[in-house]
Amino acid sequence: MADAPAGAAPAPAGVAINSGDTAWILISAALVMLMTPGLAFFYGGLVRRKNVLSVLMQCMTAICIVSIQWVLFGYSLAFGPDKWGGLIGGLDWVGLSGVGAAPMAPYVDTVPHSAFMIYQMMFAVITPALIIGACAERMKFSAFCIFTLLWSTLVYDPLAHWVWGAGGFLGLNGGWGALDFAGGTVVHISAGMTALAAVIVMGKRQGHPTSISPPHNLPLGVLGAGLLWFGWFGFNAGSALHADSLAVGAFIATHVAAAVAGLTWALLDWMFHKKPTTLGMITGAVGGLVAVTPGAGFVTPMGAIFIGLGAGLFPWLAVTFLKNRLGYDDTLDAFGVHGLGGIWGALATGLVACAAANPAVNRNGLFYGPGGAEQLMTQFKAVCVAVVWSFVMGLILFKVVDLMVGLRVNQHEERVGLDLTQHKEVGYTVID
Amino acid sequence: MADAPAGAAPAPAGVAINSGDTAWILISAALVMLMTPGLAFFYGGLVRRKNVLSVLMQCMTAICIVSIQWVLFGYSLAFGPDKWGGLIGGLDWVGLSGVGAAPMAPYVDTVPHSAFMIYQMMFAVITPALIIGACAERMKFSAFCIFTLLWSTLVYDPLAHWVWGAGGFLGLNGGWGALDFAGGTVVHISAGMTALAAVIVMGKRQGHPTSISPPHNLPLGVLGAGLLWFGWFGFNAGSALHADSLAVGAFIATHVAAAVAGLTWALLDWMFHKKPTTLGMITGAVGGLVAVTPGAGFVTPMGAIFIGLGAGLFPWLAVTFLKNRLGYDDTLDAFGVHGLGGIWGALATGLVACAAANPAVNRNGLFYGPGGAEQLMTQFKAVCVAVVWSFVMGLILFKVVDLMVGLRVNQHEERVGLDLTQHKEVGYTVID
Amino acid sequence: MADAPAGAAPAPAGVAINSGDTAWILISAALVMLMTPGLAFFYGGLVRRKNVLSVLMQCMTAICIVSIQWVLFGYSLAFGPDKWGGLIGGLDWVGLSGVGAAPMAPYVDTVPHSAFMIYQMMFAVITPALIIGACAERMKFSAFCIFTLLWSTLVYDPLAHWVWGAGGFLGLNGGWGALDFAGGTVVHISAGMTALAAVIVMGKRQGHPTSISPPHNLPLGVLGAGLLWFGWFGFNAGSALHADSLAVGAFIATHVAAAVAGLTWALLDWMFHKKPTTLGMITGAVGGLVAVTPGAGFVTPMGAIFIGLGAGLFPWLAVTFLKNRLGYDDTLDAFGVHGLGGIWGALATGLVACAAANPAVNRNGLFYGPGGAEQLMTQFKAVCVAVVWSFVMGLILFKVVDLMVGLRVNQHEERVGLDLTQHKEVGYTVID
Amino acid sequence: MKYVIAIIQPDRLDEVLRRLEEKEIHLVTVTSVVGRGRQKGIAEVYRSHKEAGSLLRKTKLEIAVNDTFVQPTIDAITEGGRTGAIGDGKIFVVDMDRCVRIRTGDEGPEAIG
Amino acid sequence: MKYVIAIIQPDRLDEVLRRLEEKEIHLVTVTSVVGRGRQKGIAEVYRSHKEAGSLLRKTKLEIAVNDTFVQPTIDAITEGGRTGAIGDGKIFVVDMDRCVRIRTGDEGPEAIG
Amino acid sequence: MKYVIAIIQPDRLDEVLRRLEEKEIHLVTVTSVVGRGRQKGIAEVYRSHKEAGSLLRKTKLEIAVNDTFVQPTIDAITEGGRTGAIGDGKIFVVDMDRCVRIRTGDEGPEAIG
Ligand SMILES: Nc1ncnc2c1ncn2[C@@H]1O[C@H](COP(=O)(O)OP(=O)(O)O)[C@@H](O)[C@H]1O
Ligand SMILES: Nc1ncnc2c1ncn2[C@@H]1O[C@H](COP(=O)(O)OP(=O)(O)O)[C@@H](O)[C@H]1O
Ligand SMILES: Nc1ncnc2c1ncn2[C@@H]1O[C@H](COP(=O)(O)OP(=O)(O)O)[C@@H](O)[C@H]1O
Repeated sequence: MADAPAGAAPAPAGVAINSGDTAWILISAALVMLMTPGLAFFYGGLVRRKNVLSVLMQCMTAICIVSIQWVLFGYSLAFGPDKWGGLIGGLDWVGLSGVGAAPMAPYVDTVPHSAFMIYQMMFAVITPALIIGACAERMKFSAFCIFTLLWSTLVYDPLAHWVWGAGGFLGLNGGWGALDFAGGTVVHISAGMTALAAVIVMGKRQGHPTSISPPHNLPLGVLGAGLLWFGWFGFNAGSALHADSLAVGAFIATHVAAAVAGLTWALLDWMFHKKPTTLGMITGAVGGLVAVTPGAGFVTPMGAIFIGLGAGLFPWLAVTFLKNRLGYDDTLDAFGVHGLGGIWGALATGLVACAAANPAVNRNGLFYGPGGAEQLMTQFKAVCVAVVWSFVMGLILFKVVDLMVGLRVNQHEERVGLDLTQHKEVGYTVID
Repeated sequence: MADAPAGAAPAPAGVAINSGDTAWILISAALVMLMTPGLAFFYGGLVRRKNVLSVLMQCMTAICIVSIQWVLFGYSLAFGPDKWGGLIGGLDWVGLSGVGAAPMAPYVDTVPHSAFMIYQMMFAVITPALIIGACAERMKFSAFCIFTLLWSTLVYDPLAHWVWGAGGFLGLNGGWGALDFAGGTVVHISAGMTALAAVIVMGKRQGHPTSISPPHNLPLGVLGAGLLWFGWFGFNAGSALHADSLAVGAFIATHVAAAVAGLTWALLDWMFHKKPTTLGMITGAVGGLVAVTPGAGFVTPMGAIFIGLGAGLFPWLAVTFLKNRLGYDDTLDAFGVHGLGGIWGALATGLVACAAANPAVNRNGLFYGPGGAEQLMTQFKAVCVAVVWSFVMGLILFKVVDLMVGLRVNQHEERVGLDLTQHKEVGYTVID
Repeated sequence: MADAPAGAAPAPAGVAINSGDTAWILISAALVMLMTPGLAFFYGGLVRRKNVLSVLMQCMTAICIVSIQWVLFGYSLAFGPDKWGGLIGGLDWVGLSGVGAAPMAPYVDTVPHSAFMIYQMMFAVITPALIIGACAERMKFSAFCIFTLLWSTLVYDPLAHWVWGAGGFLGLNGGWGALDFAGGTVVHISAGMTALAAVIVMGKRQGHPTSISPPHNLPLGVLGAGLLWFGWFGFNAGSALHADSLAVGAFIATHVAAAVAGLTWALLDWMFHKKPTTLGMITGAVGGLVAVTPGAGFVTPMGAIFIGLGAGLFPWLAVTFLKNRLGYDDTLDAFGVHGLGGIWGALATGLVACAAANPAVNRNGLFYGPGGAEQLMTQFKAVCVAVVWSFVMGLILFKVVDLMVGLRVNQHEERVGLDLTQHKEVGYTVID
Repeated sequence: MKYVIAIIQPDRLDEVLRRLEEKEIHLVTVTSVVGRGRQKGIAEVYRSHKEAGSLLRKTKLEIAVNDTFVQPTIDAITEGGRTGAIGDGKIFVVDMDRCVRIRTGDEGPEAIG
Repeated sequence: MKYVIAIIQPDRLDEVLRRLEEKEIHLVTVTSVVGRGRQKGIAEVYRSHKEAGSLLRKTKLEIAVNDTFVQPTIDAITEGGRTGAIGDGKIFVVDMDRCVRIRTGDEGPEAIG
Repeated sequence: MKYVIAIIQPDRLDEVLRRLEEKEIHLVTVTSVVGRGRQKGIAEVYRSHKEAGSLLRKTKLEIAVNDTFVQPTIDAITEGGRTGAIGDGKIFVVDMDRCVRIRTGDEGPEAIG
């Protein structure tokens, strides 16, 4: 067996591995890994009883497929030495060869390169899982598997390279200088826009919208939201890649934005539907976590509050008005929450990012005076690239997979439920 | 926007931020944050099906409201530069201005001040959430929101200042020297005593005690207990504010006390009810976690066992005899477990605290010979202050809120359930 | 009270406590602690509605009983100064006396001895809990308690000493040199083989195999699997006992093996049962986590993929063919998954361990050329010792407990369910 | 012999069972159901989507009785189940031909109790 | 008075309720049941263990109506519940002696509605 | 035509269904219920609070059959459901006027099967 030592031999003399930073990256990686099961429960609790397992299964499958893809070639495509002027990573790190114990500039300077790789893997895993929210209750499992592998390789890996990769043309490592601290563009906009493509290609569920019964197990959904919130600290604060004041700032911004957005949605429900809803609050909180992701490390707590307000408002507007107006069937609002939340967050970063929060910010956001317009424009351009890329590629890939194996289960299978027809299981026993 | 950089610019030269300690505080903050959803499931699993969401919603709402309050002014009131001789913190840190990347004596010396702030926020969040246990199944949501904001500001923040604030008159920072390592007094006694006030002001649920059906979903309750136990390591061991042997000691004491108390309750059930119950064991374990909180960093494993025994016994006695004797309706025994558990723990700390466990203890507990009586007396005085303060203020605030919007839902709403009447949702579908 | 300061006075001058490593061990200990509740849900979701609490209760009880046993004498037996040439630890550390703040060679060099003790406690806790899977739905609670205490003391503690204890005759600390990074032999083989003894001694459940209804709550099972996966990072990566590149390597191997094994099982189901099942995927993933445990710190990602493949295949074969062939009733396949998975993992370590992954490996596995055969043989011998020891001792102890109080509930109790008959509770309300 | 079916408010169950006890009617079978009736249900809202005809939780009792016990049964249920508010439910009585006790196999009126 | 019992496909419930509404039949009691019928269920598989006769989720409606309403009720259910595929279910009608409204205590045909 | 209602022990369900199969009675509707009967339930305890009359889990079968099938149905249930212990349950038979198959709309005895 010829293969690469990951986390191998002690770092070359002279390079110091910082134990505190390493502990922080590892626990952050574990937290982000937990987010995908968390997402599974968040989504699974909201679908109908007969489809709960299909959602859980798809999320767990995303973990398996993407993790293996990442080890074999995904990481190399996303973060490997740049090819073709910032378009894609090379194949030098295929099979993780050369991804070892020594830090690797420009990614990490105090932790093993392999730690950065596994931490990033968890991001690659959850992104396609987010899309499940749009396709839930009607997508064939085989189609999901093929789509996930293709999408990770052809959509996520390049985009990650553009924004975070050394030499990527969008990001801070020698690109346009778009700010995306923890993945607002790479993770949420891309997943959200592909979700929009999904609902367009797949169409509505039978009985939508009048005869779809409500969330079958909201407490399960709340559990999912709780685990997502918990894991998001690893997602955002971990992205500082050091256990330092920057990580602390990102941690604070993350929590504050989530709290504000959750409360905002609850209040909007209170005003428009007479009562604040639990589902609304957790949906808002998740929206806040999404929206603060790109700016987490660049904003002050006040900036986070501002981001949280919009993160509660815009997705709420989309779900309340836009959705009915356009009449699309985004089962779990993957587009409404992740797509719009991500776009808002990326733009808002251009408004409230400031050097006071993070000296690395060399152009303050618009609200912080001169230069802001410029940064805002950069953010806008990066958003456009991500939106177009992920939406168009999403359309194409869904079409391709549809031709290959068909995207949707047949009417009868949809009626009986995906758990039984796709997995020969049921979530809960009725008689026992 | 004029606002404060939290976790901003690198710490001033000369001040060293320790990455290991910072990683520890951040993960501890995340763990404590997870406790509130954990509490939601612990409580939510024990109520009736028709009220499960109301409990989850109130817990999530506590996170949102208190987090925002903390950022805006709560932290400043609790930990800001002392005003009026130890009574309250000043407004210097309103909006977190000045709460930055540099350590802040006497609170933290090796991690950013902002890390201490966010860590403490999670304590402020869970405390009012604990009170929900007493009001569950009958409190208006609007009343809960108002009460939570008032109580955090007028009861919790001052008490936190007295015990932990620089110059607080009860604590170690220039006060009487009462020992409260992680919040037995500030968190559990205050919540538990206010819970007692709640049951007095609100009265019983309809049908109490004969026709209240049992916990609708005990496995959910066990999940909550498990998450609480897990999060409590951040609560107690994190309170060492360094990743050092003190944190380890607190970690050990926490786990041991929980195990002993859980087993104690189970054995008491076995003796008095012929069988050991699952609910009894997890209730006992939570009681043990509560009771060890004030002493976690000051006791040996043997001391923790001693605390755990009492933590299993006293709440059990309260729930088994006192409750029926007095006939109050403390829905989820917030008073029985947190109030009494907290009082026992605070006093027991005066018995088993010892310098052998923590050199910072300058007066050993009573069991460790001379000087103990003195420390025990200090603990006793501090407990009295906390008991009176939180009980009286609780009574007053509940009355005030009752006059403002009314505390209880009407009879019909209580019959139909709070999920539907307060939130227009149901937890689980029956037909789907 | 005469007792030992755990996590006491600052480490003696000259000995440096590393905060990063300490933070990592503590969070790892918390993660491993969470695995037992996780296991409870994994198991609890798969039994019938009427027995869910009995499984949760047994798991929580294992935490309580073993934690106390560990503090009082268990730790000393397992890791105390060697007695009788590597057979058992002495009583020097009874009550944790002398288990303090200073590091302790050969176990830990940069963290407090007490941290190592509490971390190891969590391993001792989960091991007997794993056995529950074989006895579920028919074992008396009293029998479980007695058995757990006896088994931990007489089977686990000695075995842990042999493999990990200073001077233990199997391990690296002056023994045969068998590689067991995080407990494949000590934890999984021992639990799995004792599980086999259990099914032999206890016999089948009524109605097995035709009229046993399916998992009553698969989402709960998935939650358990998710928490196990999350916690396993602490289990394996924490076993590096430093936050360094070795921990990172173990972290990567753990995740990769789980992903591969989960996918493998799903694909096998797809081929043989026409559809991939959710239960199959999570079972496979757990099998992968089990199998990679002994080798986590010694293998490359490619090695982990290899281990994962076998971890999906062998337990699947056992559950699909062996089980029906032999007709035993291993309720939750504790033997099939943990026993066989553990054996495969221990042997596979002898195939793919390599110095490239960990310089501490002084004899590469078979696939890495010369010397491999030797290491493989050592692994084989160690496996044999563990298999025989835990199986035979398991048989004996079950017989003993059977004579003492009887192992099985009576037919009527089994029909009505263990929740009601052993704990006077029910998991979920039907009417409420 | 009659087969009595009653739909009541879930929170009246304990009271109704108590009253039945008093009248020596010990054997009952209870089911959790949902019902649409006069009672205006509250329209549930999920992410701003209003659920149309929300069905309300009710509890269904089934009691097989000998003819002499029909009236007492009805009385017990009405007394125990009445709150006076819309949604209290109904009692339906259908005729029953046979009744068999599985344990013993014996049949007819004596098998009912 | 008649007591109508119908077993339908769970996902036809909304449609059936709508049709009943149209025909002024507002009061219904609904239960979640499982059934074994002509419809071949899918054999579930758990860790390679095949579950034998898996019962399928169905929904049960119970409607007490006056004689004139029997046919409309049956029509509404058949129209709303029919998919044409095996598994659509059945309607059973039994005779009902008495009907009592718990809230008011009044009895007979007028108590039904 | 008759409508047979049986209350059995949950763990006897499989056996009863098997016996029914043997007697060519394939169509059944099953509901999860709780019941109060002769069988003394175990009093549940939660935080030292004893639950009063705890209802026990039972399983309810409903089978519409043509008159010739009534006895076989009863036999199958009694044979399959009997454990001899208190709690085995009861079988109730009521008369049925009409039976309609939703899928086809055809009615009467042939619609039953
Ligand atoms: N004719 C009926 N057929 C079936 N179920 C009925 C009928 N009438 C009432 N119910 C049941 O009784 C419940 C209460 O009836 P409702 O009309 O709301 O109150 P009330 O009986 O006090 O007028 C309904 O939700 C329904 O489940
Ligand atoms: N004779 C019967 N007795 C009781 N339930 C029946 C009977 N016939 C049908 N059912 C119920 O109706 C459901 C659908 O019946 P099935 O035979 O599968 O479809 P169809 O009625 O279209 O032929 C069954 O699952 C069962 O619950
Ligand atoms: N007269 C009845 N009416 C309604 N349900 C009954 C009646 N008799 C028995 N049952 C149901 O049958 C179950 C078993 O009855 P029980 O008296 O406990 O045992 P057995 O029938 O063996 O005497 C009860 O729990 C109840 O659900």
